[in-house]
Amino acid sequence: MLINVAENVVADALRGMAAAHPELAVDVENRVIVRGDAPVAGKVALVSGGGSGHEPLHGGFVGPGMLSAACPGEVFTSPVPDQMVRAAAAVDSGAGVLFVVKNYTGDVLNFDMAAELAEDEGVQVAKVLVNDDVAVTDSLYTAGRRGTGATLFVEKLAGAAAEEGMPLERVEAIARRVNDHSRSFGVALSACSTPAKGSPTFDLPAGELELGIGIHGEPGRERRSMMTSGEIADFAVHTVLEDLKPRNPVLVLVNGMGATPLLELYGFNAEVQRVLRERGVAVARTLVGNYVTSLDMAGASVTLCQIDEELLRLWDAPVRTAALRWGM
Amino acid sequence: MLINVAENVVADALRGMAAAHPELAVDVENRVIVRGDAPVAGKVALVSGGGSGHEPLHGGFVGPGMLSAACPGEVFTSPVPDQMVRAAAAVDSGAGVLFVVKNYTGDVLNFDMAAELAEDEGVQVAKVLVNDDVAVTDSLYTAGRRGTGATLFVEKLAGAAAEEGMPLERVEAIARRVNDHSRSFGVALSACSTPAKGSPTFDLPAGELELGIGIHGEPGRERRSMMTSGEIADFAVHTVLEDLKPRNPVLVLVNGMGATPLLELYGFNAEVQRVLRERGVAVARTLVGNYVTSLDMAGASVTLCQIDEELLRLWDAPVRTAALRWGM
Amino acid sequence: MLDADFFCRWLAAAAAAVDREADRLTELDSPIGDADHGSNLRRGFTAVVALLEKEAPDTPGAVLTLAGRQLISTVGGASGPLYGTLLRGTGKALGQAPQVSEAEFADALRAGVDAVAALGGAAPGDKTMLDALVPGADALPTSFAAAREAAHQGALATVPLQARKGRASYLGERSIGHQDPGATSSALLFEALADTAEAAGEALDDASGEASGAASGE
Amino acid sequence: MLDADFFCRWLAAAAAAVDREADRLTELDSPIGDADHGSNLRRGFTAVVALLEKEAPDTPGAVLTLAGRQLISTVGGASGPLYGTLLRGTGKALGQAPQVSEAEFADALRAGVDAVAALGGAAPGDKTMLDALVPGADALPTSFAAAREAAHQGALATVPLQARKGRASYLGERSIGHQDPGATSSALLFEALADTAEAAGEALDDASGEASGAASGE
Ligand SMILES: Nc1ncnc2c1ncn2[C@@H]1O[C@H](COP(=O)(O)OP(=O)(O)O)[C@@H](O)[C@H]1O
Ligand SMILES: Nc1ncnc2c1ncn2[C@@H]1O[C@H](COP(=O)(O)OP(=O)(O)O)[C@@H](O)[C@H]1O
Ligand SMILES: [Mg+2]
Ligand SMILES: [Mg+2]
Ligand SMILES: [Mg+2]
Ligand SMILES: [Mg+2]
Repeated sequence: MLINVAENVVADALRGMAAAHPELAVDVENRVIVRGDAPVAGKVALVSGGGSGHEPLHGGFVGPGMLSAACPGEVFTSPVPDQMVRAAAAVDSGAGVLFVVKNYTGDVLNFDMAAELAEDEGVQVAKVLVNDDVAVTDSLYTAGRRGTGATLFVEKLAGAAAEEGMPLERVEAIARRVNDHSRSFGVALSACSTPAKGSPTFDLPAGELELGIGIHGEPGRERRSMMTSGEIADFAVHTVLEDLKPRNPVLVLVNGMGATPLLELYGFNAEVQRVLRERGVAVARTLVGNYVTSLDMAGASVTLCQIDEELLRLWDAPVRTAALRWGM
Repeated sequence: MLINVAENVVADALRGMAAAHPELAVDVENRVIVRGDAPVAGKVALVSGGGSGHEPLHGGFVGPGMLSAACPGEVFTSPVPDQMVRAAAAVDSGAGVLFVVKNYTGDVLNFDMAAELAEDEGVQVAKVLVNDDVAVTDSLYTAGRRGTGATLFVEKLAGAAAEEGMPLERVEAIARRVNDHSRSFGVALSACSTPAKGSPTFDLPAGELELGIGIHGEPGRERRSMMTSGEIADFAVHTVLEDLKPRNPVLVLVNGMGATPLLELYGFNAEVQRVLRERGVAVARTLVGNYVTSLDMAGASVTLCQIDEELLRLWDAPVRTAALRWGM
Repeated sequence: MLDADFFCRWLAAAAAAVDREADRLTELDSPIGDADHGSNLRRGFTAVVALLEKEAPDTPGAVLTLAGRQLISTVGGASGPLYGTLLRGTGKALGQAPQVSEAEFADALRAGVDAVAALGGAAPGDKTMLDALVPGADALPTSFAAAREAAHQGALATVPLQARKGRASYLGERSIGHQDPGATSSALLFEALADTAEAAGEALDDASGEASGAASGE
Repeated sequence: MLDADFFCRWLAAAAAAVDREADRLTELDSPIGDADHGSNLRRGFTAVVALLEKEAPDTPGAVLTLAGRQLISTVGGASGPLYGTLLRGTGKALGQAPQVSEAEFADALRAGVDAVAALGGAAPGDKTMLDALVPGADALPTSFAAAREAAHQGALATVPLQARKGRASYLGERSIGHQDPGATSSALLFEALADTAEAAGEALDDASGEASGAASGE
């Protein structure tokens, strides 16, 4: 691993991010990444965060048109409430703060505590839970669906809504609508290695793959022998479409888990588009890349988000972050 | 690997790229990626290309402010002259075409043949060779320094010059100046697997690394036992600075080889910046990411480019491509 | 009676145990989790000990409340708020008494465990830390040693369970056959507690009845 | 005398050999290259055979020139232009004669090999395809079998060499101890040539002196 010591990977990364992005205000000690011009007067602020190891999520999405601040926890460990409280204080202009929380026990508990504390300090806080992962089928007997690829959609679209000047309730409603209309499914072709463990988190022989993985290097629901890119696309898209029955066009995110070469990811996208065509689903926009990752895991996920005119406008709206950038 | 069959990976990727990027004209059959509005009247065109497996290089750099067209070869195999000839014909507005060629025997031979053929068809062609890799020390008894990370700088800066309307000689001179003032050094923490071979191209046990690698999954000049991110930064930056003695500020590219998590890459950047500070080298701009890759290889390279006022202006100039985008 | 110092020594012992077992906890968190439980708790308990060395409150309740707040501020993940709530809930229940009896402590710990269940929404049998915390707390009125043993057995008993809370639940039936890392670390806390009490008891015996920090045999 | 059909059969035999040995060629290209030589040549020679089946030119020169152009258009990498130049150079030197003698072919092949050396700037001893091409071409005036053997020995002799051209040169001394993939494929071409000639000779013997496509013993 390209690291110094496992204990310092997050701090080291934040120092490197600060050096590469003078437009961001990076508080290395307190682990908060804030857009440089925050607070923006009158604008609702978006704060997200979660364990590190999913980069560019969330820090790479801080900037005009997307997040106001991000709170990186230790690798695969949700941040502590102090970080979110500090971030909220730094970005709140008085218009309120939306916490974008991926649905993991740790994230939920820590953001909940942070929301209470921030409200004690007079910040108006709303929360939206992202839980798009259809691989978690039985939400009664589990911690519920995980937040994965849809997080990018929620952060982009709600971020654009906030940038347009919408009030907190509307930004929150848009975030919720995006989440409600988004579903994901992921596969792993290899496990990943956390700095703390130093070796793969589980054993996945070449020639086998895990279906229905999350983004924390955990095994999926099921192991199979290797499938082609086309077969994986069939499986993933069908599984998503069993749950999401889009009547409108969709946004497509073909996301790499970190170590999937773009060459393969684009090839996989060709298959995903084929399946969508076969199923009669119209595609409005497609984004391909390693955006919501699991360290050096090989694999991919597909996220579909059924959109409407407003959401399409918000998607096309300008965004200027380290990892997602267009229109300005 | 997330593929269908090894023979089709390039065609599959091009289909996927076409689907994700309607602003590009992707000729899947003839393997040429052209910016959608080409030819641009009066503008010098830039054409590059090389083996696939280095994505986003070069296809991800096609668009306003950078390349006019890219020609992807098979994985790690330079494209054939027919592709470059076709690309040149598609993008030439009469102002001439600059071929950006990485210094590998295959690329040089194929682009040379293409230049002859294109000139036969009445296109004015200039060529610039990128050879920035200081790991190749003995250019008398080798094929000469390889073209690696500096390719991104050459394509961005010469692309911006062409976009500004400079004539072919000046665009060519800028490309040459960028290359002359750029040096790179890379390390591998793992080998990569080509689709054709299906397994790692060489054996690199965990706990060892290769110093002085190129971008084709080849071993480096030397194997060592694992070093920390800080030690690697020391080694890489010192080696580059032995060769490049910048008096002006530099552009820094901290580049991942494909499977290096952004978390690690940003941490590595912190160390690179430390070494530059210790050596008194001023940094004008820093770019961190997986840009000039070697499939799923883990590792990183450092490229420095000594700039001047004109080059800094060209770096900051707007660019709109799949992988590099700012100012528009 | 148990005084503030006893609880500081317990937390120091817990930190040492977590430090010693961190790799095993992370290892247990690999097949059914995300391979961070050991480093999470090590970070948190190290910070707790550092804080208590700097400012040791003088009541048992304040020691546990401060330690819980520190866990919340330094651990993150699921276990940070949960263990933080365990200590805070216990500490709050102890109130401001300068010394507490073992029975008072057992009642308070029960309140802390209830707070964990309320926060995380889990029940015994869900393959979580509660599978060690609840039997441990149940046995504490008997003796520290009985609590240690009960928590230990509770942790072992998570192996055949299918997880219904936390990350392991995503695995469905594949979570069966692995010991829950959180239940394992909870058992470590009870072990550290019993060890601390026994050491205090021995110190007491050695000193033939000196008064300070006594803990055992009441 | 060798006619167009003989050269088509040679190229078909070469394509079959390359196909058979593709994995080995790629394997040789792994430690000192980029693991593509076998698939490169397979792609190229498959395309050559397909083209020749569609439009078989009727002179030896035209067959080789067309095949060389097809290699250039389909292989890429270093070996595409180099092998393309080998065949084109040889084909051009053969001119437009409908049949050529073995001696004429040997001279033409020498011209093709020279063109490869001129294009790539390599010399024998640099650990490239020239290390098999040059001895093979040198021995061709003796016999097809001698050329096969010389090229084969030339390829084997690349093992102890340090590469000075192509990708392997980047490795410096670490290139020593590996057989050059390009020299190995060049030896395959000579092997296919000798096999084709021998098969033609046998066909000749079997048919006791029929005229068409004869190749051996002149
Ligand atoms: N809802 C819950 N209630 C009680 N304990 C839980 C709950 N969710 C998770 N846990 C415990 O937390 C442990 C995992 O802690 P840790 O690995 O530090 O956090 P994370 O799962 O966020 O990585 C699990 O082994 C389990 O015992
Ligand atoms: N300059 C050169 N002259 C002659 N042969 C060369 C030269 N450079 C490379 N070669 C040959 O090409 C072979 C590699 O071919 P191939 O793997 O298809 O291309 P690439 O190196 O572009 O991947 C080498 O083994 C060597 O024999
Ligand atoms: Mg965790
Ligand atoms: Mg090659
Ligand atoms: Mg965990
Ligand atoms: Mg090769």
